[in-house]
Amino acid sequence: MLQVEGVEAGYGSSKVLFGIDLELGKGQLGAMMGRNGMGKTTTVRAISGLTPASAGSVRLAGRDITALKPYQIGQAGIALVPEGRQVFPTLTVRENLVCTASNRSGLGLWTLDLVLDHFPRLRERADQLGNSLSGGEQQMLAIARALMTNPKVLILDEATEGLAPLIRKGIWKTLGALKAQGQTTLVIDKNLDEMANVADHATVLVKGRVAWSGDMAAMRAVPDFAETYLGV
Amino acid sequence: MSQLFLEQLLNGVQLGMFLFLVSAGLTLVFGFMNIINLAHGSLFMIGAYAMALIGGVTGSFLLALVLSLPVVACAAWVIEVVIIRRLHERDHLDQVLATFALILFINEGTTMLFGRVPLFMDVPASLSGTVTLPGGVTYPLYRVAIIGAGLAVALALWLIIARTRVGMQIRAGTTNRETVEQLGVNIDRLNTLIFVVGAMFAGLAGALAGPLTSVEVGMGENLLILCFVCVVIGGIGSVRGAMLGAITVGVVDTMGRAFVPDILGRFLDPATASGISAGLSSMSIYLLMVVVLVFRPTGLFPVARSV
Amino acid sequence: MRDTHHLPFLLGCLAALLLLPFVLQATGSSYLISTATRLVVFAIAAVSLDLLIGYTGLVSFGHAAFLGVGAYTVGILSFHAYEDTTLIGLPGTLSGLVAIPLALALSALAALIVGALSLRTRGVYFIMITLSFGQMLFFLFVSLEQYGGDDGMMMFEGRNRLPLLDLNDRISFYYFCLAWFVLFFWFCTWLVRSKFGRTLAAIKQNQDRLSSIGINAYWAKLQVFVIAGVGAGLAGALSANHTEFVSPALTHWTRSGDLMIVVILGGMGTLVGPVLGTFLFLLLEEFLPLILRGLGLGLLSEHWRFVFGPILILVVLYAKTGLYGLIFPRRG
Amino acid sequence: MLEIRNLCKSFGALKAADDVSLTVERGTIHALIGPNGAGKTTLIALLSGYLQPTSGAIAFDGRDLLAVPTHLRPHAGLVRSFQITSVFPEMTVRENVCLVLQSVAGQARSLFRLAAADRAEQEEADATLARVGLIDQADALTGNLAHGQKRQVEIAMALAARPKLLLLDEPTAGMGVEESRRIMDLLESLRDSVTMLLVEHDMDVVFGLADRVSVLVYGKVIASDTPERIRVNADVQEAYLGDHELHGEGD
Amino acid sequence: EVKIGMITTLSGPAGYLGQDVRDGFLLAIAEEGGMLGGVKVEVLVEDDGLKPENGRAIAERFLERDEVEIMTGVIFSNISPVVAPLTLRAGRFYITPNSAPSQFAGKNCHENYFAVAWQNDSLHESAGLNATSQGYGNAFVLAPNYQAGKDAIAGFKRYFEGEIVGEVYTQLGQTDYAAEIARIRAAGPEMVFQFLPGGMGINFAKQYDQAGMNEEVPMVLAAPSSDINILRAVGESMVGVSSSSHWNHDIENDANRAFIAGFEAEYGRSPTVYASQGYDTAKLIASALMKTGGKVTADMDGFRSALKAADFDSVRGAFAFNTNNHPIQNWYARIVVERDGEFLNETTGVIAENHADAYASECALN
Ligand SMILES: Nc1ncnc2c1ncn2[C@@H]1O[C@H](COP(=O)(O)OP(=O)(O)OP(=O)(O)O)[C@@H](O)[C@H]1O
Ligand SMILES: Nc1ncnc2c1ncn2[C@@H]1O[C@H](COP(=O)(O)OP(=O)(O)OP(=O)(O)O)[C@@H](O)[C@H]1O
Ligand SMILES: [Mg+2]
Ligand SMILES: [Mg+2]
Repeated sequence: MLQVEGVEAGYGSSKVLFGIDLELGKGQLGAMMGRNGMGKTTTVRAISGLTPASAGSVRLAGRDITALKPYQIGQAGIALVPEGRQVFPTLTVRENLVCTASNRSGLGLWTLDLVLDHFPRLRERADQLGNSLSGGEQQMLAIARALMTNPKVLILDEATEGLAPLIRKGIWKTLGALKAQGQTTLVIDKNLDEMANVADHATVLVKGRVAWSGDMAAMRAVPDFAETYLGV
Repeated sequence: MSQLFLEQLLNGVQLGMFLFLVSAGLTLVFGFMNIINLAHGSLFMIGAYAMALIGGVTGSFLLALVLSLPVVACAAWVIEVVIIRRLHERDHLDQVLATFALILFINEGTTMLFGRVPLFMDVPASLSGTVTLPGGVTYPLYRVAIIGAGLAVALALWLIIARTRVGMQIRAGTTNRETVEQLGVNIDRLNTLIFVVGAMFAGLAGALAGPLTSVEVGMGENLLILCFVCVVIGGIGSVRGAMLGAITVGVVDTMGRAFVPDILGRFLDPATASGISAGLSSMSIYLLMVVVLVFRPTGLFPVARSV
Repeated sequence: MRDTHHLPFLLGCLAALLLLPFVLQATGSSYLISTATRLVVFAIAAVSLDLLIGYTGLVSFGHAAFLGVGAYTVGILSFHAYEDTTLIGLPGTLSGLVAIPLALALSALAALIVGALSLRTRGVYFIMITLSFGQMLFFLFVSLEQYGGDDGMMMFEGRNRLPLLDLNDRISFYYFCLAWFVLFFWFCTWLVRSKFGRTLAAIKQNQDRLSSIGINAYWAKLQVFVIAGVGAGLAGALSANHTEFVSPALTHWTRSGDLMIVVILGGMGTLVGPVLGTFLFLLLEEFLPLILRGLGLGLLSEHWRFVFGPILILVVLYAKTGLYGLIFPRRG
Repeated sequence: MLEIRNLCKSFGALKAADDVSLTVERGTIHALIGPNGAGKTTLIALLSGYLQPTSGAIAFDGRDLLAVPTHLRPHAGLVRSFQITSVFPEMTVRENVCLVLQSVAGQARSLFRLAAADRAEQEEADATLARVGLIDQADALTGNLAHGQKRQVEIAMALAARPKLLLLDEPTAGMGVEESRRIMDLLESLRDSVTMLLVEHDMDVVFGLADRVSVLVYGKVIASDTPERIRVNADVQEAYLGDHELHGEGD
Repeated sequence: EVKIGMITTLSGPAGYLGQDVRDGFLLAIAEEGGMLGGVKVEVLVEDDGLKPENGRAIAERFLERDEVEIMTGVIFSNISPVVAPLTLRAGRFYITPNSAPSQFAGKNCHENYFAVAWQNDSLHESAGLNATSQGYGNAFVLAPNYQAGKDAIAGFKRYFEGEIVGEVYTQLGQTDYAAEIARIRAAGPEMVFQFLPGGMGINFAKQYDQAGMNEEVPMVLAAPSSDINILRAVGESMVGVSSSSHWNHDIENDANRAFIAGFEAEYGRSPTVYASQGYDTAKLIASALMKTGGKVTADMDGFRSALKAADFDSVRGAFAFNTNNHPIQNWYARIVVERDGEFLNETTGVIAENHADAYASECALN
């Protein structure tokens, strides 16, 4: 579904990514890990066109999307839950959700009602402005907003940050359920254990390069995986 | 006295509606796109010139009205694509400078093309004359028509902003441009669209203002400040705010001009009274704005914003 | 705080400004000294505005008001000295030792009052409330019939008197203004590099965060607002002396607009920028028609704004930090 | 150290703080947990003066905190960090910290001292940055940092204010495992000198550090106890932890 | 060759005033093929943009670099107090084709300062005379709240013998006059005098007519409020409005006929009163140059007395300078009529013969 090959990118004159490879089959859930500042966010920004790649290519369902504009990539079916939530502060919760709603996967899985069922807290807050939500509520909103576009590929950048354990578990469960329905997903998160339960394979970034990648079984087989790659 | 009072109140409301008509486009572009467009007044002027020129050739008010809107739209489209679009991600102040420069350019260009002499434009026969309103006040029909146009524009504006996803996307784009884009919205195209629509509102106001005011170069600039006052007093980013702000300004201004001299005249000698009240009435709108903002720092009908 | 590192450039400019009268005299164009004086005076006002716009993020659209306060102080004192009358029991004076300090004090007071009320608001609301104050002052001056209303008043007795220095001499007056300019510029350079300057930068970047680290943004803003007001008042006092004429036009919103334009044009948040902006703006305004005529474009010479507008637009579009950015492209 | 009595705050019909009473003892780390939207950040905003309570009283160090203006609270020793990163993006990391230091020293409006000339201040800033592990980014523009690094700046700024009571709103959110660990160690080392009210969703951090844990649900404190007892409290499990947390991840 | 500096206002809505003054002036020169009074002249024209500082800068440049001997062209009364003193101090001649504020007519009059058009107040004094002679017993007066507006009303009142039932100062740049019109209707005066220059006057006249007031309360205006451009912009609504002027296109004399024909041929439009002032100014200079044989500053006394003699055929007919170097001239009553779809002012009579301004007695010249 998503193929990233040799992507390089950076900000201004400083280069951050030095050739990232990543492949995500349809219905797979990939995990991306790495310490702070290693380039995870930059990678997903490159994929979604916000920080255009200076080399390499990104393909979505076979189509080369490297040079497309961010909105074209969005329309092509990649939805991002950005780091730091970025809810629309002056829109109500409902407006946040319907504002960019779409049916890009063609399956039309997610409707407003369904999303609100999933996050009952948002239903309670439906007419409140985005910026008056609590941190965790904003996070839910950002996830829900991405789901409302019915994306082909869903990317979550630290989407469980600031969520209560119970909700966090709910999110992982949802991701598992989505996977079961065939949703392709890329997750960045620091909760190794929870991620390991649902992910098909993982990629570890160190200083803008892929330091390790493989499936979960392989990961468990690496002795001291966390210590080696995540610096614990 | 009471009939005069009613008439003056009506005048105030009518002025308010006229100001709203001129402010409508400004609200859209400024309140929702967050773009400070000083050249709004120039678009207003283009509308009036197009109307007067086309009206002069065709002799038909309606035809001129219908034809002048596309003229303004074209001008706005060019301005957006060539200049404004590149300034979305820049500081507000860059927009100020660029649109200020645009004013110079458009005004001077208009002078070169059409001279410095004001153009003629008359009220169409069907809207000329006066009507007698319930209560016995006789009122120019054209002014009644302006009120109607103001209401229609308010409705259109409200529909665009509150009822369409486009409105939401624009509001979202002003605060989190990257995020809306990533969610698949072509924000550039949307901005062009809104800018053009806003300009058409300005053009419409200009076209309708022609029979009431002098059609001349720079006719929009005086109004521009007044419109910013209306939009800001009402609270930026809401149609209701702009409307109420405009009516407040219209009524305060009119009532000040209408009655303050008489009231002062009871305490002071006439010459002093007319001098002071004239000074006061020139300041009244600004005084109003200061008072409103000191007590309500985000206008009368604030829309919550991110902090 | 980028613009503090080109000492050679600044010294070069200073030397040029110091030598200017001699060069102009030598080339027989000493009438231009007056233009140069005007530039220097206007630059003081522009730099002071930049403290607000560029360094603190406070977009004041009423800055010309303080220009007016300074100018009217000088003008009114001179008026009463000429008429030999008094104002609330006080005589007028031509003495620069009285008039200029008083102009500074009154503009500080005006800025204190306007600032205290305006700084309750933010963003666009701040723009508009300062505009309102400016306009109110404008209409106040317009209604001062005794002082010529909107026609303004002449200073019949010429410029202020100072011991040892004859301000009515064009060259002395130029150096007098230049001295003030250099002093003020130096002061601002110091200010923006001081700890207070850092607080201002913080206000510009993230005002809401300040109280949580123990800073009262309101007082800091008021402080800089008053300082900037005094700068504009100084420019006003000098400008009144320069034209020997004072009128409400000095405080009209279009004048505040001009100030804002030169700051943006030159490059906000740099002190050199507004000075460059002033020079370009005023010189183009004065000489563009001549240049165009010289190029044989008679029609455009009369309609020089038709050319001026696009020049400004090009600068905005292609020089991200104004003229300053063109001259000193960012490293890295 | 801090005593909150019957504090209420409503937003319209919503009660974000509903009769909250809470005591934070001097020298302890007091954790505050609760589901999203429970009112934790609101409570911190009330303490730091960003919001005014509808009713109730707060005593800090024996004096009435509500009478102290927001910007003076840090000077009194009460300092907060932000859940949603709030830094000065166009300043370097070091300058962010220096800004706090100059404020604490009462020099925020000083025209007489050049910012760049104060060596002592910069050394102190560097020391603070070293403690949070960000010294190698001291000269980077804060806006250009990765998310987790900004979170570290946030902590450094709070520490630089030399707090007596530190209000930490999800300090480790967004940080990687190692960075979290470092911050935990840092907070641990400060335990003796600084009292802390810690809001966290990371149970490793909470149970690893806290002396006492209070649980806030829908604006109400439903439990306030030692970590061990909270961990097994049935209400807390249901409302917040979820059953699986019973066995904990921290062990 | 004599250099003449012309500082005038060409930009902004008021730009047409400067444009007409300039064109009238240049027409006179063109008629002589680049000469005035047989002397070759060079005219430097610059736009002051209505800013006093610009006026000053241009004046200094003209006086010093170009060494102009005669300064002219200023339209507005906030530019002349800057340009005139500079010019006079430099020992050159200041000849104003338009703006003539009272200070230079009275106490601060100067031997080298000449006003060709009028003293500002006279415009409105003549309107007062006009209203009185038409037999109106009371009037409602209206002007913007600024100096020229106040002067206008003072001037009107000086010669109006009826009662003033309402005196209103409006905002500068006002667009909507509904409130004022309602007040006028409520006050029920016999006539209205308004001095609302430029666009303001157009706005007022349009709205006044739309409110159906033209039939109820007639307007009596000063010349600037009824010039040909305003008639064109307002149209039909102006028909029947009376005004007073020192010049009109239908004043019968050779000079005027030649001027109008020449102007229309040269520029393809009808001249305004401002154009006539520019033309007269040039003709005045021509007469003086002719006498001194092109000497200006070289023969200060000679040129001055030649100017003062005003030995030229003014397009407005009889013309002489008073002791204060301001005109003594006739004022005519006019009324707006429609002729073949064009709107014109038609002269109906003389209001005041050899009218002089009110300040001459304060002037120490003789
Ligand atoms: N706008 C920017 N300008 C310049 N450098 C940047 C910018 N954003 C990020 N960087 C740098 O790029 C590097 C990678 O950042 P990135 O945000 O991709 O890291 P990350 O892996 O997502 O970290 P985190 O876990 O903290 O979110 C960091 O060193 C950061 O300092
Ligand atoms: N200004 C406001 N207007 C209306 N409601 C608000 C406002 N601020 C907060 N709320 C609501 O108050 C509740 C408490 O919010 P708060 O931010 O304190 O939660 P929290 O406990 O910090 O949650 P989280 O763990 O998700 O950060 C939330 O439901 C939020 O939507
Ligand atoms: Mg990241
Ligand atoms: Mg929170």
